[in-house]
Amino acid sequence: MTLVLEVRGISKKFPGVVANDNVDLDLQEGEIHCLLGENGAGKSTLMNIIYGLSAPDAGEIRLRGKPIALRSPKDAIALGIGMVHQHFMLVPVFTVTENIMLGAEEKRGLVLDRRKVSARVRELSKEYGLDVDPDARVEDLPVGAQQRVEIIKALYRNAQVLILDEPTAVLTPPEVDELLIVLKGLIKKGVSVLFITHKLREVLEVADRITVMRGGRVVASAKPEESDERSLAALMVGREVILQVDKSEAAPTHEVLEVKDLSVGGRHPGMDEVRRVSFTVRAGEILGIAGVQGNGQTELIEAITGLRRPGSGKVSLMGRDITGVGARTLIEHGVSHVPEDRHRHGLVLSYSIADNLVLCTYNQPPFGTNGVLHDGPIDLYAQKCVKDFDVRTPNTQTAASSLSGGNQQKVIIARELGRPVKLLVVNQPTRGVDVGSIERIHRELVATRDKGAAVLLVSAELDEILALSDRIAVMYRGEIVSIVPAAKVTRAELGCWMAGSQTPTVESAAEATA
Amino acid sequence: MTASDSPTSGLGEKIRKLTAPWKVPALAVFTAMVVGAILIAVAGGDPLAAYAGMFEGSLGSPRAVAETLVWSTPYILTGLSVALAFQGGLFNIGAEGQLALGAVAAALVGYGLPGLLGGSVPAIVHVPATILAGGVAGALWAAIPGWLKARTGAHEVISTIMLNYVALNIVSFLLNGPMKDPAPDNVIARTPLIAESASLSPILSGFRLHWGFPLALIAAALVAWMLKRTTLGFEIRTVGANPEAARYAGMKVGRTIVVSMALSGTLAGLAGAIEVSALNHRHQLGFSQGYGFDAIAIALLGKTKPAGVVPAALLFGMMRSGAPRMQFLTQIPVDVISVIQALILLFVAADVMVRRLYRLRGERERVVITRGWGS
Amino acid sequence: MSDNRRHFAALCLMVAATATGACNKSNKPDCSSPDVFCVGVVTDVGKVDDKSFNQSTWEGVQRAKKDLGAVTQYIETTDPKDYAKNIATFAEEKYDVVVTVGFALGEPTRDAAAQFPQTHFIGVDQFQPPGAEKKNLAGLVFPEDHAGFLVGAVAALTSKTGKIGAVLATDVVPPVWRYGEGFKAGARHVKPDIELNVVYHNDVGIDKTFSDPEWGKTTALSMIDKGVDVVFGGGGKTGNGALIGAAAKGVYAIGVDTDQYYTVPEAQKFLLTSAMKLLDDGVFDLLKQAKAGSLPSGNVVGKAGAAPYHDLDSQVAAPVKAQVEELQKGLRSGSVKTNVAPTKP
Amino acid sequence: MDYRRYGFIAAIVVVLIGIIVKLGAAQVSPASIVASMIATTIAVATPLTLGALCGICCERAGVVNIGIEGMMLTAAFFGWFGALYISSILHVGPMTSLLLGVLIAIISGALMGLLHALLTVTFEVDQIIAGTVVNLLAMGMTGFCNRQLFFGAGSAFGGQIPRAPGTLPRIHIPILADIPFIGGMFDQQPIAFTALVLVFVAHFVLFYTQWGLRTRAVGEHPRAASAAGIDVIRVRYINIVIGGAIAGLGGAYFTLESVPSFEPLMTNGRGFIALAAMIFGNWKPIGALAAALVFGAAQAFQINLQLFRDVIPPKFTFLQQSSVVGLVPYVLTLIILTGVIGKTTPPAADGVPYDRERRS
Repeated sequence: MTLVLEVRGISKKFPGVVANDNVDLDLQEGEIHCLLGENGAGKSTLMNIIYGLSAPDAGEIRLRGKPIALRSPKDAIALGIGMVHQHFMLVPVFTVTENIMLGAEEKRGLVLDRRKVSARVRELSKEYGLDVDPDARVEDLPVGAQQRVEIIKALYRNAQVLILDEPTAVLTPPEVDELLIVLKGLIKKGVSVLFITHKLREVLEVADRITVMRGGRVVASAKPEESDERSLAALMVGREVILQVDKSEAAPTHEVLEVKDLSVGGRHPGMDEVRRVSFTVRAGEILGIAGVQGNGQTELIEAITGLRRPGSGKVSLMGRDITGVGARTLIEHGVSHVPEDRHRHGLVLSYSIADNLVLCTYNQPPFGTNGVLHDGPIDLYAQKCVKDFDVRTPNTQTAASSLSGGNQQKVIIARELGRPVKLLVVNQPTRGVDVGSIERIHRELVATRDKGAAVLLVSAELDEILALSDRIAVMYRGEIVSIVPAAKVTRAELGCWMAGSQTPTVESAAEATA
Repeated sequence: MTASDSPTSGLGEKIRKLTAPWKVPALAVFTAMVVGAILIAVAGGDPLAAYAGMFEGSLGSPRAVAETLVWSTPYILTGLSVALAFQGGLFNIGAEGQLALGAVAAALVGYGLPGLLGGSVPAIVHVPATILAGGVAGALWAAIPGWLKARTGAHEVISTIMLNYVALNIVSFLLNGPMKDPAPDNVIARTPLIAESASLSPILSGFRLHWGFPLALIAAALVAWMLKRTTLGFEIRTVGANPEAARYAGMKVGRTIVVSMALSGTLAGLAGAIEVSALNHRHQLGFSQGYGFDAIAIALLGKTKPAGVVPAALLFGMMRSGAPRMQFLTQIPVDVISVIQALILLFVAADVMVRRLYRLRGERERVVITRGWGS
Repeated sequence: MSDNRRHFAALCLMVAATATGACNKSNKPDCSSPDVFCVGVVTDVGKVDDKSFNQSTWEGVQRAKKDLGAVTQYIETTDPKDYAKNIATFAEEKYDVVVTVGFALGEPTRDAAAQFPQTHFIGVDQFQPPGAEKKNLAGLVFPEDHAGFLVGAVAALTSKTGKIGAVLATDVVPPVWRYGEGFKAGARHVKPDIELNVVYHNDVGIDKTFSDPEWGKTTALSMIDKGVDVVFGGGGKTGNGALIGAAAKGVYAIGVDTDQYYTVPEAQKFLLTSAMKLLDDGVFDLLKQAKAGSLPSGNVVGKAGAAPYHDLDSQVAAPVKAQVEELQKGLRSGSVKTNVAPTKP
Repeated sequence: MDYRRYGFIAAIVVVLIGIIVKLGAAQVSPASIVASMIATTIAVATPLTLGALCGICCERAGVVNIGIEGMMLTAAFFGWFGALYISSILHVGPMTSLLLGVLIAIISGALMGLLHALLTVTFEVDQIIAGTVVNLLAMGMTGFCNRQLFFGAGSAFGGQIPRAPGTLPRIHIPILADIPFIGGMFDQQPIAFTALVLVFVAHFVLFYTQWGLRTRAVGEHPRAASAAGIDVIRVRYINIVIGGAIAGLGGAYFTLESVPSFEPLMTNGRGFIALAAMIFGNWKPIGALAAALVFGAAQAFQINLQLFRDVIPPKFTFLQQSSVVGLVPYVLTLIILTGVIGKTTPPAADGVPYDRERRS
């Protein structure tokens, strides 16, 4: 086998972070090489460097033995390097053809030759089994199809090296399987693939070789046949990981949240994002909602927490109808919400930790009386929270932006648990968070349950759902296809439901609680 | 010049810490003056004499100082108006129109109220009523783009620009028609003189400096206090920094946007009202023009904080008030002041230029208020 | 760090230099001395290069500099609230005469005349209402209505379509209004059935009213499309635009204020005449009297009239010329009246 | 979706012209009224169209430009000064001087565009602030230069008022220009014609060529464009500079085509109306032209109302005040912004500074 790509001694610093520290990596012709690492391990930075999107501070990249200098993706594309980004690099208002030809346009005279390109797209799509309609507008396509567009885009440019950055995060399990088949087809035709992920299962299934990164460095190389999930996880995190959360049997009592026939509208009229969903959550239990991202979970949560007006149906809290009630009122009635995207929704990054901690309660005594803020009580409270939740920070006046992801998340959890909680709604609580903080956050969620609150947990990580939930509901295309006690379900069953591939066994809420 | 590489002496450290954030604005002003000096020299003038004239004209005598403060008063208020909106994440280009309508409303109450109430009105009632009328008019006018943004997402930059012209046309219509001074010898598009009882008096007789200046300073203090110490200010700043997080935290984002714009408009309206009540005693076409854009420069030079806006407004007031004397002494066209002010805005906004020029270290500060048009 | 120090030192130096500069006043003329005749001009928000009344005034003052050895300076007002301050700047520097330009400065000038009784003032285009005259203030006014009357008559007599038009900057500034009213009166005087089209440009902000030639041109073109074949353009650049529009369409144009044969060369071929007021002469004459210590007070009426026909002299019929001359005599003697009030009622 | 908007626009224009035709029927023939109003409409619309095209160039590449006014003003001044200098000091013929003046105007507009690009693309200054800088600088600089170069003994012309080389000549397209009612469209000056042609060129470039595809990609999703190998910075720079050049041509209209003189601040807010036309036209060249024509028609309407003032019913005389009709462009744009007449969609990345090295 010949070496296609060699990465030697790459370093890259961002203000305050060393993203890549003397990284070495190589890729052989016709192999799938998996790059494994936690969030923030420096994988994406390395890929952006290989693709010419950012310039390394030091180090060298060689292609087929020759050193290459990449000033921009243009150079990388010219050299046969293609990349499928984690966040798709597609122009939503353009058609598939336009997106694919962008930067490598075919022209007839001065005019763009769309017909020629779309014919080539059809060819490619047939050749590699990548089904797309060249004339569709990208914004109208589901994510799976968008990803196929991205792959065709790289193939259209004759990519010999294909980099895939976390390609499976947005896919259902069957779509993942499909993707893996496509990749195996690609390597047979001589394409070399760099596959970036933090999902151990996929790595073991598809990789020819594995490289593990941690804290900006390459910490290990492995072969899939000699590894298992446990050993890879340990390499990734740097210590033995307890995959199990310590928790006792749930002792649920009264009903706290009841959702009945709830539908929530979305971007397209007539296409509800959430469709006739019903379930209950009781005090003292954790209901986990599993499902691939983008199946209506976020909309469901926003409808429950007063951020989005439901189309129809009813939401009750402690027996009181709260359908369409605003967020402020719900907060005052004991609803806490840890949102999915902490930078956009959870925090004001330019604010101090103290200000972020009172973001919901600034207008209540002792923080604010008669419209006037009181710094003393706010700061005292902040110091207590920082201590109780082990937020690692120099002081409470530090800006939230300078904290690590895990500590930022702890600030949000501290804020949401710092007031009397009847219902805690958490969405992707541990995304992009280091393992130490994950453990801490998981303990807090269980403790909240044990204090008698109802907890609604949404996560795309099946492991997290399995580890924390007392009951599990699976969402697929806006519907809840199944609600089961956590103890009675296997990972495989959940995977099937998440893909919508098996006849759903919907149990009524009463049945599940029985 | 960071703290780490200099020996720590208590006081020096403190001073450095206090002055550090103002280094870029100060150097921006300095650089703009230098470029202005080069321009004057190229045009065949004597830059030193020109600046000396400006200095003399703005601070050279008690009267000059008083006149500078007179000029600074509307600058402080409009600067605060823009700065307050900035704090709320809004770009209010409409101070010009809000000021004009504030001035018209103040004039209307100033000359019309006695007739409406059928007799004279005591100054203790009439003066506040006149000034408040201006504030209310500005508030209502500015609330429109706020409401449009909250309701339809229409970007406030474009709607305030449009509303500026709408306001100026309305004012022109009113001053040429319904509100025109009916005095027999009047031909100018202007309102009647306001009643004596509606006039804000000078602080010292013989000088034009009026109580509007301390009012503007009080307004600055109030805005600073409101932003920093009240729940409303907290909401405005939160919506400004991250509207989504504010929404998730249960704040009413739309309402806060309308309130921010209304408060911003109030300040601009007050500027117009004070010009009418304390200085011109009427409104006339051509009065108080061009404050809207200057206010943007002032707000940015003052780092969108009230404590910064006041000195920035004083500086702009000095330039404008010193300009006639500069021209008197050197015959340099007063447009050079506009050039210098534009350059100040340029160097404050593109602080990278200043930092590179003076090799200042430290993180660049991004002044990005508007992200995207949206509509 | 040392770099910063150096820049800081440079800054200090600059400030110091500016400060010392401020104390250095030696190069200023000594206006308080009786031997030095100082004349200061305060303009309206227009500029001294406006090619209109501000500039004409300044030219008169410049003539005083040449012929009378006067020291001359100007200050351009940028905001109406500075009127009084700018006038006071000259008065406090002991200038002998302060010339203020434009109707809008009327009140501030009267106030300043009361405040600085030692200084003489000339208010250009400022009518002094009876009873409000000041001893040391001469209001220089012109019978614009006479000039307008004459050119109105010329227009009406030369029009073939029976439709004439006036594109005027504004009806709120008395001199411009008087031109317009005089124009109408003159036209009707010679041809009672003439069709008159008079359009004013009272736009946002009085300063723009006079400086919108594009509007002037567009409006003139619309008029011409309607059949107008003589266009009177009045009011700074806005009026000039109308002249250019008329010339472009090949119809007669009539200028205003000065003999616009010289100021709008583009319209020369079609410029019939101009309604003139001899502003620079008027200012110069008053300055001469002021230097001699005999500045009159109250209203001083300057000269106004119609400019020569220049290139079109041969096109104007002899009877028309004769009739206009008759009217001019009549206006002077008072036997012909324009019936135009000094200001718009 | 655009048809609804264009229909609305056409309706306004027809109604405005119709009212005047009805009013003036007694005095003037409909054909000459329509022809006259069309001529006025096109003349007024010319700088608005060019300004709006400038805005479209910039904003389609993702850079908001509220500095159109300043770009036009600068170009108006320097084009004027250049033409005067060339004809009166260098003694070049009037036609050549005028054309060179137009060239100078285009270059000075492009230079202001370069300043805007430098501020927004390289220094990542807030784009609204950068536009404000362009405007304020233009106002100050043109005022200052106008004084220094034209007035007083030390000026470029030694204190004399130089004789202007006139304006660009009218081009009369045979046959077409003689069609009744609409012939006026084909009897225009060169910049007006160029503006019309540029609208269709811009439409073609934007939607049918490689450059247009790349420009739109940069304005919609610069990171995607960058990932496709497009140099975002370069595309933005070139578009803004071209936009500035087009605004420069619009500036030349004021001093070299409309009237042979320069006034301080003579663009009189038309750059902002152009901005409104761009939005009204939904960031499309043809839409912007349509919007500019509406605004032009509104002004033609007001001027004609003044001419027919004796026949206007007394109730409506207020309409002849320019301040009433002057509201039209702004109020229409505000209505458009509220989304009542079709949705307005700006480029998605419009106004967002592009940071190449931003993480994720």
